[in-house]
Amino acid sequence: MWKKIRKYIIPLSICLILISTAVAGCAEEEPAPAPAPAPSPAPEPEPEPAPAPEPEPEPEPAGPTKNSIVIGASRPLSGPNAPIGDAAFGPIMQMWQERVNAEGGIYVEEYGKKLPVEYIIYDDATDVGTMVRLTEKLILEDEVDILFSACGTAFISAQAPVANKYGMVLLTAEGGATIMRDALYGLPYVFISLPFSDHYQLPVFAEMAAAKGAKTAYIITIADLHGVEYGGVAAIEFPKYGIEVIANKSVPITYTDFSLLVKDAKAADPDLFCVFAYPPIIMPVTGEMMAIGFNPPAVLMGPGANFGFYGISFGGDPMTINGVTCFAAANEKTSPEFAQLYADLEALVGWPNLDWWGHPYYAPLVQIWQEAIEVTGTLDQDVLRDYIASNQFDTILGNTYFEMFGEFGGGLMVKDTHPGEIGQWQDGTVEIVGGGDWPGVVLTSDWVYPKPDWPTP
Amino acid sequence: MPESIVTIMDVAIGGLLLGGIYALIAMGLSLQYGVARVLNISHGEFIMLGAFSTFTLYTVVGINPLICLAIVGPIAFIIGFLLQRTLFTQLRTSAPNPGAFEASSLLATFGLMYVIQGIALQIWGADYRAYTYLNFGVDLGGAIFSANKLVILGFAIGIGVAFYIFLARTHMGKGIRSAAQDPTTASLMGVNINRVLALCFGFGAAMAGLAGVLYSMRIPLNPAMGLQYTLIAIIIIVLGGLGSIPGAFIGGLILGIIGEIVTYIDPSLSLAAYYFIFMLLLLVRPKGIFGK
Amino acid sequence: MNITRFTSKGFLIPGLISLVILIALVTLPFYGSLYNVIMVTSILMYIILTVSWVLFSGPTGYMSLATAAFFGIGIYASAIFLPNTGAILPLLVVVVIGGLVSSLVALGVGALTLRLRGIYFAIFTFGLVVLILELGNWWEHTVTHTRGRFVMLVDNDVIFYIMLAIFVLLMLTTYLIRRSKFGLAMRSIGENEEAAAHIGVNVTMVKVITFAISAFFMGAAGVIWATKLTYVDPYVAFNPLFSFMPVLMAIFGGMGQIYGPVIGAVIFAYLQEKLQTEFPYYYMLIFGFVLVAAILYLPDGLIGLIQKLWRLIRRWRKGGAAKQDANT
Amino acid sequence: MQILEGEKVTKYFGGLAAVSNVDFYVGQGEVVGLIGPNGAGKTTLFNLISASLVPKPGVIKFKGKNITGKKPHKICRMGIARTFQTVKIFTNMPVLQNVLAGSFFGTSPGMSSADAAREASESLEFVGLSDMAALPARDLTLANQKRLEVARAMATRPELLLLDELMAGLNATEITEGMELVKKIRDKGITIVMIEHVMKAIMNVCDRIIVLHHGEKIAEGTPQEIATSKKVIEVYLGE
Repeated sequence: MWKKIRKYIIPLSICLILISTAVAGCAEEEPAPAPAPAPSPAPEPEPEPAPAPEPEPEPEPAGPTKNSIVIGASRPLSGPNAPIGDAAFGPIMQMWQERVNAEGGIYVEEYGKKLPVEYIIYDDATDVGTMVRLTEKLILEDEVDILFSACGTAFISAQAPVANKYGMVLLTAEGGATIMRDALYGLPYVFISLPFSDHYQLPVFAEMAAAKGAKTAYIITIADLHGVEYGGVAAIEFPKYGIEVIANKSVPITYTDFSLLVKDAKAADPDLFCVFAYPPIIMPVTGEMMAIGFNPPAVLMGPGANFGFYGISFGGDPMTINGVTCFAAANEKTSPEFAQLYADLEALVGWPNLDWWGHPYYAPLVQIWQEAIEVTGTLDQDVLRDYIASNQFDTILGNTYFEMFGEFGGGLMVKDTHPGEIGQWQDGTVEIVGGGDWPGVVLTSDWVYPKPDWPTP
Repeated sequence: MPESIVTIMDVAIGGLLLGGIYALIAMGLSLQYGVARVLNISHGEFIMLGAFSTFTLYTVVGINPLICLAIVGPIAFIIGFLLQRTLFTQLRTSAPNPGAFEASSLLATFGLMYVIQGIALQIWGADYRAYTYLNFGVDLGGAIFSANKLVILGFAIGIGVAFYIFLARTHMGKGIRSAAQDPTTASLMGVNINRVLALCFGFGAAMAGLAGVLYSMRIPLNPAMGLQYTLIAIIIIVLGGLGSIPGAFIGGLILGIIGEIVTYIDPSLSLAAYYFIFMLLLLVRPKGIFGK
Repeated sequence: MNITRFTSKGFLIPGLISLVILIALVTLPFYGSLYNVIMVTSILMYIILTVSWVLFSGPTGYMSLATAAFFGIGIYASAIFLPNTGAILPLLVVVVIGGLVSSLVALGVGALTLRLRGIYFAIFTFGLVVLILELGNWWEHTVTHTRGRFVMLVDNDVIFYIMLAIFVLLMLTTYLIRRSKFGLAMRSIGENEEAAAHIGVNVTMVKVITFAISAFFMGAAGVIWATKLTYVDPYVAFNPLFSFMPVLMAIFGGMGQIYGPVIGAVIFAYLQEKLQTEFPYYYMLIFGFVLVAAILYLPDGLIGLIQKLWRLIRRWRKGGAAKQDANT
Repeated sequence: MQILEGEKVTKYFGGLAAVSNVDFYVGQGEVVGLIGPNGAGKTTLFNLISASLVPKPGVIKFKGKNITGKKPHKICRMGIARTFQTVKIFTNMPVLQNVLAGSFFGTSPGMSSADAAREASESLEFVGLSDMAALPARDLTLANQKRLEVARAMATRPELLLLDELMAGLNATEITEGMELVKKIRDKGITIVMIEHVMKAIMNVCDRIIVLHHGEKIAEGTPQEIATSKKVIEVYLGE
């Protein structure tokens, strides 16, 4: 019997699954259960594979007839970065495409009509080399009009020079680091949106904590660019406000058992406990803290604590993590626009996995693109670049613009645009509790210091 | 003085508990490699499947994770059993020699890893998911440990001992042991080799599934999480001697304790230390601690 | 040093085909689109990794998973000597340095791991990748405090030509080794190491030297690949996937012939790109199934399939001829 | 003159002495038989001579030179060749290449490819496999595979040849042919040590016989002496 099964079942099942996935891949759009508002006009995720076979390396559209604005992105749809790629910038892009197309597209003057948005997404499988190649494919082969950002600090660090080389405007999303700011002087086409470490996050936090009387900090970082970045900047910024860094420990990216480290931190009895790492680390650390009852006055975690899933991961009740501090810019209370954004995102994703740090900065990116195209009336990258570099935009954040680095450099979204820097989990949502003293800031609650106790099980 | 004792307790018991987790992860792989000769790169994917199933059963259906053990284990067993009966038997019968089979099965499991991850991506999406269960402290003579860790160690020991008795005492267990030593002779002696191998692979998959159920209480889940556990399991089974269940168990405990000691000194070197010790051991004693 | 007499059969046609392919490749930037050049560069990278993997692991039967380590060393050499702030050394010199450092590491590792066989060797070499990755991380984190490194941009055509040069050099080396006394020694080790030693093959030396030669090409390819990545940190450089890819590609293509791994790498890389772009949400699933199916149904790789088809055609043609003779 | 000498050669595996305190010698041009029950340590002694294993303690001398601790390939190039109990030919290579590998690497100093090729063909001719030179080695019968192994060993131009159970598994005709082959090799002036269970072959071919039992040498002498030795008969028939 088994012989027959072997002979027929294996090839049959392989063929069946291959065919079904291929069919599904062609027919279905996105696995996410999106309650599509209107009959979406172009649900095809991949249009013709090679729309323009003629070897024209220049991304100049030039032709008088153009039927769509092509947007391209190389995103981690599989591999370790997929969770972030799926949850952060991804839904914003998808929502925008649907909304724009429901209105018939974006009006582009040089073509004299509204052009719908066509969206090409590739899977870089969380490999930098693949991401770079696919980015080049988007630029050269698919001749995209808008290049959307890759996901992860290392990835945008690699994508920025490449996009810049081809003269493609790149508004980056998930990630940012001081090395990128240093490089910005030579990257005129690159605009960084997400705030990072010394870009007002840690200084603001240190000032807040010092005002409450915090004196010591215990830091755990992940052993990659993100961890080195935040650990290093904290070691510089905290002492400026009289906070002593009593430990700065780094853990490998795949490490999962934190019992001993958390105990070590508990024994050190710090005022601030900072974990600069991703969810696979911050979540077990949080669990361990609850288990052994380590409850320092302030707990700062990220990225990951700024995501909705963090809140509902500990026994399903977001109240469990009351008082945990994270990086966050805006929430539902910041403005009605944000309330709408979060409601839309939740409806699209299907569960309350909101990102209070990233979404406030990714949502304006698509607005900036749209405004730049509508006002300049062109898809020419140089014109668009100059427009974005020299104008202020009215976005969900309010007045939004970039600080330009040098005469021939790229931009970094200025602090005055930030509605907040530091968030805290309070009663099931992230309240914005800290920002610098600049005009855009909208705090939605006071910082609870010391942090309330973990609930007793 | 008492503080240093507590620290030693923390390191020692912490290491033991961590070792329990590792042992649980490694025993299944040891069985699959030791008897069925399949170095299963997709082992971690079974852990991932077990963990995700538990997540869904617990958060959606509301089934207690400990009861999930009884659901996930048999299902994983059946999947493993069928895989061995179909895919790996096919590879085994068509391979010209055992070495070629080891190579081709290794690569097949690499493909399987992609397939299982791909399926998980379709079912659960790429997001992180997590829940916690039994996450409260238990005081062991001054050192506090979370309860779910103790439960995991308990199950690791329980499953290990039960399986050891099964191997030593039952007829089927003897068949498995003789197949592990010499498949040809075993089949000559009337052991249905195909069934024994399928059972072993099934048991291995079931153990991975159970490890996933238990471990899901502690860690966030995502479809790409499996490979790191496969790698740790490979280190352990080489440490313990390929194919030795007690070796895998003790190897897991040793690695756990080493891990905690290194973490105590410098956590950033913990993984490097695993690999360093592992490679050193390979050079000094290539057959592992318990290998023959 | 030459035993061509015993292995050269039909030298002319393969030689001509190689020449035509080479000319097509050299002139590619003149007729192909820029993306074609980029894509071919990346395929060449995969070919180099696969062929240099086969160079050692094919005949000797030692499954090395250290490819990612040697490749990564090259990438890191590039990050150190070719930063975006200005090259410290000329590109070509760095290519050689990357190759040399890789082969030095390979010499050391090879000398250490001689006693390991089969799966132990495979696991050890894989451990090497992770160990270097973790130590690199630790070094960057605690010693140099480096937050990733930017590599200078290099013109796509230059990258392509250097990659092509490494590829041609590698193919020539492989060809010469296969036909030389050295290749015979390697094959005899792969067939039976003990017997090889007892007929006078210096088993240790042959293995270590081949391992080092194959690592040289991996490292050199890494150097040039880093200029495409533009950003390097240990996780980017030492991606364990690059340990498995060459093995899969080689087996997919078939290792019996010199062109098997090449075809395997080309088709594999192309398939990967197609799936990632055409079916981005199903890439893993389909890729996995193709892999499993290939291992199940192409035991001798694509080359085996081609040879089988070729034999079938010949038999069919012969059969036709025989029928005319009314015999069989 | 003695071509090979062993003094107090010993080898332990774990706590077990596989070869214990064996003194032996082999004269130039002799054919020496090595016999003993299974597990007596015969193959281990071969492995020690050919440097697969290193004796501890003990010294082995070849042509008066101490060769203990040398690498197998060095030993081979010095002039000691061997065959294996279970045939270890290069199954996926053509027959000729098997032998060619021997003439290429086993001779000291190394040969040019033309010389090596000639040497290889001569060796094949010598064992009578010339017709099968182009076949893959795995297609040969067991008897021919054993011949091939002998040819490969001969191609290394040995002065001393160690034959490990050349006749095992062969039928009566093949055994007779095998004995002829051994005599032919001896006639070329090559010294031979052979492990054998086929008594007919041993008694016919050997000049002298060494008997091992439980790792120890229990008897040594001409075939007649051994055949009548009480101790040897006890070992083989007793217990």
